[in-house]
Amino acid sequence: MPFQCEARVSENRPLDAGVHLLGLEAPEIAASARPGQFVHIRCSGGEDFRDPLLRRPISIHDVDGAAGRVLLMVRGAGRGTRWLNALAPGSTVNLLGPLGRGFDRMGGSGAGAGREDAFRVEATRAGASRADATGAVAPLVFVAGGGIGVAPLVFLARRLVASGSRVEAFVGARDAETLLGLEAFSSLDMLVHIATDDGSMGYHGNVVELMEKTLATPGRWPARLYACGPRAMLGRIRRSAALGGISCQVSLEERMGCGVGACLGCACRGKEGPLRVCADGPVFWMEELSW
Amino acid sequence: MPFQCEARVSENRPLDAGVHLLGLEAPEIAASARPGQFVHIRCSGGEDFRDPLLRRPISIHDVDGAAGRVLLMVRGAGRGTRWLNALAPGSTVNLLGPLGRGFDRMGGSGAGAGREDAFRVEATRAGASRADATGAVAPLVFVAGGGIGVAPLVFLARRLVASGSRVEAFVGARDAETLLGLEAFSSLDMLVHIATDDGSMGYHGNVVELMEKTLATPGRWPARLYACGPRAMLGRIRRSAALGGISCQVSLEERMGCGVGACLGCACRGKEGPLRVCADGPVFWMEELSW
Amino acid sequence: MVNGAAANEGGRAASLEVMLAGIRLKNPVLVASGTFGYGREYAGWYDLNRLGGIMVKGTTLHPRQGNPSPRLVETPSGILNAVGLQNPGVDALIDGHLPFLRRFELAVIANIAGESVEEYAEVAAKLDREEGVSALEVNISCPNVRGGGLAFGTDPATAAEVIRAVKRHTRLPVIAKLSPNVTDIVAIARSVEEAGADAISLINTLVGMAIDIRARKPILGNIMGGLSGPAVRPVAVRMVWQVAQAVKVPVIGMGGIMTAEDALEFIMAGATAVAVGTANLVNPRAALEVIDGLGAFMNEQGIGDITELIGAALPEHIGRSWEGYDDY
Amino acid sequence: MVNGAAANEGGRAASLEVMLAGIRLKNPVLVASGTFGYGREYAGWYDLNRLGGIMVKGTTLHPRQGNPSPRLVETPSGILNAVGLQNPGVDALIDGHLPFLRRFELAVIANIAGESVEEYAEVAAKLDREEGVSALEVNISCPNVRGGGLAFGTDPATAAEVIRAVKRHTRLPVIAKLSPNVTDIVAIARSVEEAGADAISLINTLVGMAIDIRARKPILGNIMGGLSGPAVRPVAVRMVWQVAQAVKVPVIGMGGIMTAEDALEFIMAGATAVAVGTANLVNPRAALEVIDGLGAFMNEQGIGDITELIGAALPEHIGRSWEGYDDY
Ligand SMILES: Cc1cc2nc3c(=O)[nH]c(=O)nc-3n(C[C@H](O)[C@H](O)[C@H](O)COP(=O)(O)OP(=O)(O)OC[C@H]3O[C@@H](n4cnc5c(N)ncnc54)[C@H](O)[C@@H]3O)c2cc1C
Ligand SMILES: Cc1cc2nc3c(=O)[nH]c(=O)nc-3n(C[C@H](O)[C@H](O)[C@H](O)COP(=O)(O)OP(=O)(O)OC[C@H]3O[C@@H](n4cnc5c(N)ncnc54)[C@H](O)[C@@H]3O)c2cc1C
Ligand SMILES: Cc1cc2nc3c(=O)[nH]c(=O)nc-3n(C[C@H](O)[C@H](O)[C@H](O)COP(=O)(O)O)c2cc1C
Ligand SMILES: Cc1cc2nc3c(=O)[nH]c(=O)nc-3n(C[C@H](O)[C@H](O)[C@H](O)COP(=O)(O)O)c2cc1C
Ligand code: FES
Ligand code: FES
Repeated sequence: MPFQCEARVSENRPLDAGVHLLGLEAPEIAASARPGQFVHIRCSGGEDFRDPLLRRPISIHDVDGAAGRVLLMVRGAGRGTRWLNALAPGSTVNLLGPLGRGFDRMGGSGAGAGREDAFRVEATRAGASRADATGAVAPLVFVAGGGIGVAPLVFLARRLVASGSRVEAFVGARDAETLLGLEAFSSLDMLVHIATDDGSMGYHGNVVELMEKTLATPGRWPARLYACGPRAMLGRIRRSAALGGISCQVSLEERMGCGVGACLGCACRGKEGPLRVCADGPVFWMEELSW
Repeated sequence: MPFQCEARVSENRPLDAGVHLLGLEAPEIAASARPGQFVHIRCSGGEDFRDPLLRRPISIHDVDGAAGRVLLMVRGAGRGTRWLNALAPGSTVNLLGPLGRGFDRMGGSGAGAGREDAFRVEATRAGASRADATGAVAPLVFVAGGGIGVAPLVFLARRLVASGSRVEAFVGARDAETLLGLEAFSSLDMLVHIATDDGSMGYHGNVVELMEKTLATPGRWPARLYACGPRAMLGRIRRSAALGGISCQVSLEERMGCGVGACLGCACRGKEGPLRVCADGPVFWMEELSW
Repeated sequence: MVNGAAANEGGRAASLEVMLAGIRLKNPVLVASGTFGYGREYAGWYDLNRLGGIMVKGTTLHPRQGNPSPRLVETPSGILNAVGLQNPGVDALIDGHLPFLRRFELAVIANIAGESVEEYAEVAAKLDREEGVSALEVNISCPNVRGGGLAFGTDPATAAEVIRAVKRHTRLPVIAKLSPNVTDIVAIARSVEEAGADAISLINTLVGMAIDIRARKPILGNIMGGLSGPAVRPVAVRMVWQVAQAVKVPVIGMGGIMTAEDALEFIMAGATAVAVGTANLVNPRAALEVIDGLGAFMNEQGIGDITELIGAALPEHIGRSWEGYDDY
Repeated sequence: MVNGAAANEGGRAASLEVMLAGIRLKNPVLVASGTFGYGREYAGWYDLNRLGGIMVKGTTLHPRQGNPSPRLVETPSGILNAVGLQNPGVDALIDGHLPFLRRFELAVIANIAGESVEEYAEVAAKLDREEGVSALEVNISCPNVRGGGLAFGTDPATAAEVIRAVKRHTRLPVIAKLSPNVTDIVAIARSVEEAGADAISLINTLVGMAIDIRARKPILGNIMGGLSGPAVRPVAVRMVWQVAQAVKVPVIGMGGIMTAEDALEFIMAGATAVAVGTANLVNPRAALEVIDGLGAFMNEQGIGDITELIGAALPEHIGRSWEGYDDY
C-alpha cells in the first residue's frame, strides 16, 4: 500500500561530486519500505507549476524508522535532481512511495517471502551458506554498486546484516572523490571492496573485475549477488553471475511516468515480453530479463 | 536604460489580506527608478523551469537608494505573486527594470521634464498652486489609489513631497483590513483620506466619491491628480477630473509579455490607436486614452 | 461529498450528474485511456467508485508488445509517449480485467484500436457480448498501415468508415476519439457524427519529437511520440469549442486537465464530460481532486446543476463567434 | 567570443557561420517575427550586431490596429497571443524602421502578410526596392478572407500561389513561413518549394484558446490565439525533422527555443538556422545566450563548424526512419 505525502526535509547534506544526502520526514513510507523500493518525487517550484511535470524516481537509500525518516542519496543529474538537492531543510516535497518491487532479501519476510524461501533452498544447494563463528548458517552475500547505484544497497545491506547474512560490498566509481556509501557500509561492520577507474583509491579498474577476482578466492563464493549501477556494469555482472551460477538480482533505471504500473512508459525487455521497471521492478532476477 | 539582475530578497513582510512588502537588492534599479515605473519579475522555481513562463509586472512601491533596495507591495493574486510572496529572505529573483514611463512629477527632472514644465504653466493657470507657510508656491496634488493600486503612489508621494508639493492621498479599499499604504503616507507627513466599502474605517463608500466631496471644499482644488486602481475606479476618476478640468494621470494594468514594447501584447485603447501599457505607459495622461 | 453530490451553500447538494450518449455518469470526470491502466494500479490510492468512469488502456485484437524504450520523454509542461499500444489483446481484457472492473459502480469505457477496419470491427464485436462495458471509445489516431503514414483519424472519409464498421458490430454507444493532428477538426467531427458516432472525444496526442543532442538522435525508441499534458491544453480547449458548435452529439474533452479549473474550461467550451490523462501520472489523486473542485466551484458560484455550465462559453452564450485566423 | 566565433578547446575558433538561401549569417540564430519588435526595443539590452539576424514584426500593406485586449494569455510553459498583426504598414517600416536597422550588421528579414494574394505581392514589391532587407519571410498563416476560416498556409495550392506571386515581385530570397495547424506539413512544404521558396521557416503558432471560467467566456479579445513557447517545441522539432527530409531548400526552425540545447534539437533535426521567439519576452538576452551556448557546446564536443551538426539526427545519419503513427 503506497502513500502520497508532503514530506518535510529534515536534512540536506552535500557529499562530494554533486551528490546530496537528503532526510525526508515520511513516517508511513519509512515504516513500510523495503530495500530496493523507491519514492517518486514531484520536483517543481509550486503546486500549480507545470514544469517539470513528471515525478523523479529515487531509491530509498536508508530509513530511520524511529524518526519516521527516509534517507535519499541524490546525484544532481538534471534540473529535477538539482532542484531537489537545493531544498533547504524545513521545506517540503511531495512524495509517492514506497513503490516498486524491492530486493528479495535473505531470511527476510513480507511480500517476497515465498521467493525468499525458494532462495534459501537454492543457496543451500549451492553450498554457499556456511557456519559462522557461532555455528549458525550465515549465508554470504555480495552487494555491488557503481556510482550512484550504491544508493539502494545501503538499506539492503543493513537489513541483510540484521537478518544474519554476512555481507560484502563492492563499490566502484570514477575516482576517490565520487565513491559513495563507504561510511554507511563501514558502519555496518562489513567488508568493503573498492575500485576506482583512475586508481585513486582501492583497486585500479572496474568494480566487476574486482569482484571477479574475489570470486576466484576460495571460500568467497556468495549465495546471492545484488547489483545496481550503469547498464554496462550490470551487463558485465550478468555475465559473471551466469558463469558462476550465482543467483543475482539487479536494480534497473528507466524513464518513468506514473511509477505505479499504469502507463507502460517504463518498459524494459523481459524474457517473456515487456516488463514495467516501476511495478515489476525496479529489482529483477537476472533471469527475468532479456539483454 | 533598463537592467536585468538577480536580486536578493532582503525582507518579506506579510501585511494584511495576502499582501506582502518585499525588499529586493537591486542597486541599479533603485538608483534609476522613477515613480510609476515597474519591475518585471520571473516567477519560477528554477532557471530552467518553464512554467510559469511569463514575467509578472509589479510597480515600484518605493526605493531605498542608499541601501540599493527596491520595495514592492505585492498582492498574492495568482500563482506567480503567491510564489513571490512565499520567498524567504536570502533567496533571489530575476528582475528587469526599471521599465515603463512613470508619472510626470511636478518640479521633477529627467525624461519627462519637458512635459512637467508644460504642466507647471498649466497648474499656475488653473490657480491651483498657492503660497505655503514660507510664501513659496507649493502646488496641491492628489494621489488616489484603490486596493493594491496604492502600491506605486507611495514612491510618487515621497518624490512629490521632496520636490515641494503639498500632497493629499485618497486611499480606498473593501474594508479596514485591506487598506494599504496608510503607514507610508503618514510617515510622509501628508493628509490621508480614507474610504472603505463597508465603512469599517474612514468614509463609508467609494474613494472617488470621497474625493469628489473634498473637491467641493473651497481651496482644495488640486493642480494634478494621479490615480491607480481598478478600471471602474479609474473610469470614475476620469469623469470627475474631466468635469473639474483637473490634469490627471492614471496607471493602467494589462497582461504583459515582454514588458519592453516589443511584442504588442499589452495594448490599451489610445485616442489615436493602440498604446502599449508597458512602454507607452503604464502611466498615461487621461487625454491619451480612449475609454 | 461523495458520488457526485457536493453540498451547496444553501445546503442543497450540487448535482454533478450528466448523461453521455445514454450513459448516466454520476459525475463528468473520467480517466483517459492509457493513463490509468485497468484501474487496478490506482485502486490502492482511493475508491474508484468516486470516478465518473474509466477509459481503459487501448485494446487490440491480438496482444501487442509495444515500442522499444525509451517510451517517455518529459517536455515543457508535457510528455511525449511512444508506448506503442502495448496491451494483452481483447481476450485478456475480457478475462483478466473486466471482472475486476465489474466490482465498481462506474462507467467502463473500452478503448479500441486496430490496424484495419476489420480489426476494429472484430474487437468491437467481442466486447459487445461482455457485461460491464458501458461504451466503446474508438481510437482512430493509430496507423492505417504501418509505414503508410496515413492515420484513420486524419481523413474524414476513413474516420467515418471505421466508425460505421464498429457501429455495425455493437449495440454499445460508440465514442469516436479524434486526433488533433489535422487541418480541420470540425470536418472530421462532422464526418464521424454522420457515420453514427454517439459521442466524440478529443483530443488525442499531438505528434512530437525530442532529440538527445549528445547522442545526436531522437530520444524515443519510436522516434516520434504523442504530446500530452498541460502544454496541449489550449489546443484541446480550442478544438472542443469548435467541435461542440458543429455537432449535436456530446463531446468528451481532454488534454492537459490537472485541476477542476482546467476541467471547467473544457465544460464551458462545450464538453459534457472530461477525462483526466497525464495528470494521473503526476498526481494519482488528480481525478478525485477535479471532482471535488467541480463541486466546490459550483458551491462558490451558486450553481445547482453542472449541466448549466456545459457550453457556457460557446458563441450562443457569449454573443459572438470567431472571425478568422487573425491571431497576431 | 563575439560574432559567431567561439574559442575551441584546441584554441581554434568554432565557426557558427551558415549560408541560408544565399545569405551569409555570422551565426544561425535569428529572432522570430513579432517577438522582437523592430530591434529597437532590445537595442538597450545588448549589441544587436551579435545576432545572426532579425525577423521584424509582420508587415501589411496598410497599417493595422490589431485585436482588442487581452491579447496575451499565459498557458502552461507557453503563451497564447492574439495581437492581430498590429503594424504601421509597409511604408512606415521602410521609412521608420529600416534606417535604424541598416546601422547594424545582421540579416534583416522582413515578415510580410496580406489579406489577398495581391496584397502580399504589393508589399513584396515595395520592399524589393529597399536597401538593407536581406530576405522576405512570407507569413502564410493569416486569414484568406476574414471570417472565411481558410488560411493560406493550410492548403498546399493556395500556399504555393502566394509564394509564386511574391517571387514574381522580388529578387530577394523568399522564405515561406508555414503554419503547424495542418494534417500534412510535408505536403505544404513541398508545394511552396516547388513554387520557388528559397527557404522554409516553421513553425508558426498552434491555434489555441483559454477560457475565463468565472467570466464564462474566452479570455482573448479575439477568442482564439496562437500558442507558442516551450510547450510547442516537441511539435516544432518533429515538423522540422519531417520537412528537412522532404525538401532541398534550407529550413529555419523555431518554436519554443529558450536555450542552446533547444536550438541544437532543431539544428540536428535539419534546421540550417533557428529563431528565438517567445523566449525573448521572458529573457531579453535569450538569443545571445543561445549563441554563446552553441559555441560552448561545439567546444565541449570538439566540433569546428556548426554545419557538421545540421541534420545530424535525420534518418540518413541515424540509420532508420519513422514507421508510422504508432505512438501509444
Ligand atoms: C528506480 C530508480 C531509482 C533511482 N534511484 C536514484 C537514486 O537513489 N539516486 C539518484 O541520484 N538517482 C536515482 N535514479 C535516477 C534518477 O531518477 C534520475 O537521475 C532523475 O530522474 C533525473 O532527473 P533530472 O530532472 O535531474 O534530470 P533530467 O535529465 O532533466 O530529467 C529528464 C527526464 O528524464 C528522466 N530521467 C533522466 N535520467 C534518468 C534516469 N537515470 N533514470 C530514470 N529517469 C531518468 C527524468 O526522470 C525526467 O523525466 C533512479 C532511477 C530509477 C528509475
Ligand atoms: C504595470 C503594472 C503594475 C502592477 N503593479 C502591481 C503591484 O505593485 N502590486 C501587485 O500586487 N500587483 C501589481 N500588478 C498586478 C500584477 O502584475 C498581477 O497581479 C500579477 O501579474 C498576477 O500574476 P499571478 O501569477 O499572481 O496571477 P495569475 O492570474 O496566475 O496570472 C496569469 C497571467 O495573467 C497575468 N495577470 C493576471 N492579473 C494581472 C493584472 N492585474 N495585471 C497584469 N497582468 C495580470 C499574469 O501576469 C500572468 O501572465 C501590476 C500590473 C501591472 C500591469
Ligand atoms: C502514456 C499514455 C498512453 C496513452 N494511451 C492511449 C491509448 O491507448 N488509447 C488512446 O486512445 N489514447 C491514449 N493516450 C491518450 C490519452 O488518452 C489522452 O487522449 C491524451 O493523453 C490527452 O490527455 P492528457 O493531456 O490529459 O493526457 C495515452 C496517453 C498517454 C500519456
Ligand atoms: C507575440 C507574438 C507575435 C508574433 N507575431 C508574428 C508575426 O507578426 N508574424 C509571424 O510570422 N509570426 C509571428 N509570431 C510567431 C513567431 O514568429 C514564432 O513563429 C512562434 O511564436 C513560434 O516560436 P516561439 O515558440 O519561439 O515563440 C508571433 C509570436 C508571438 C508570440
Ligand atoms: S512508469 Fe508508468 S508503468 Fe512504469
Ligand atoms: S508587454 Fe510586450 S509590448 Fe508591452
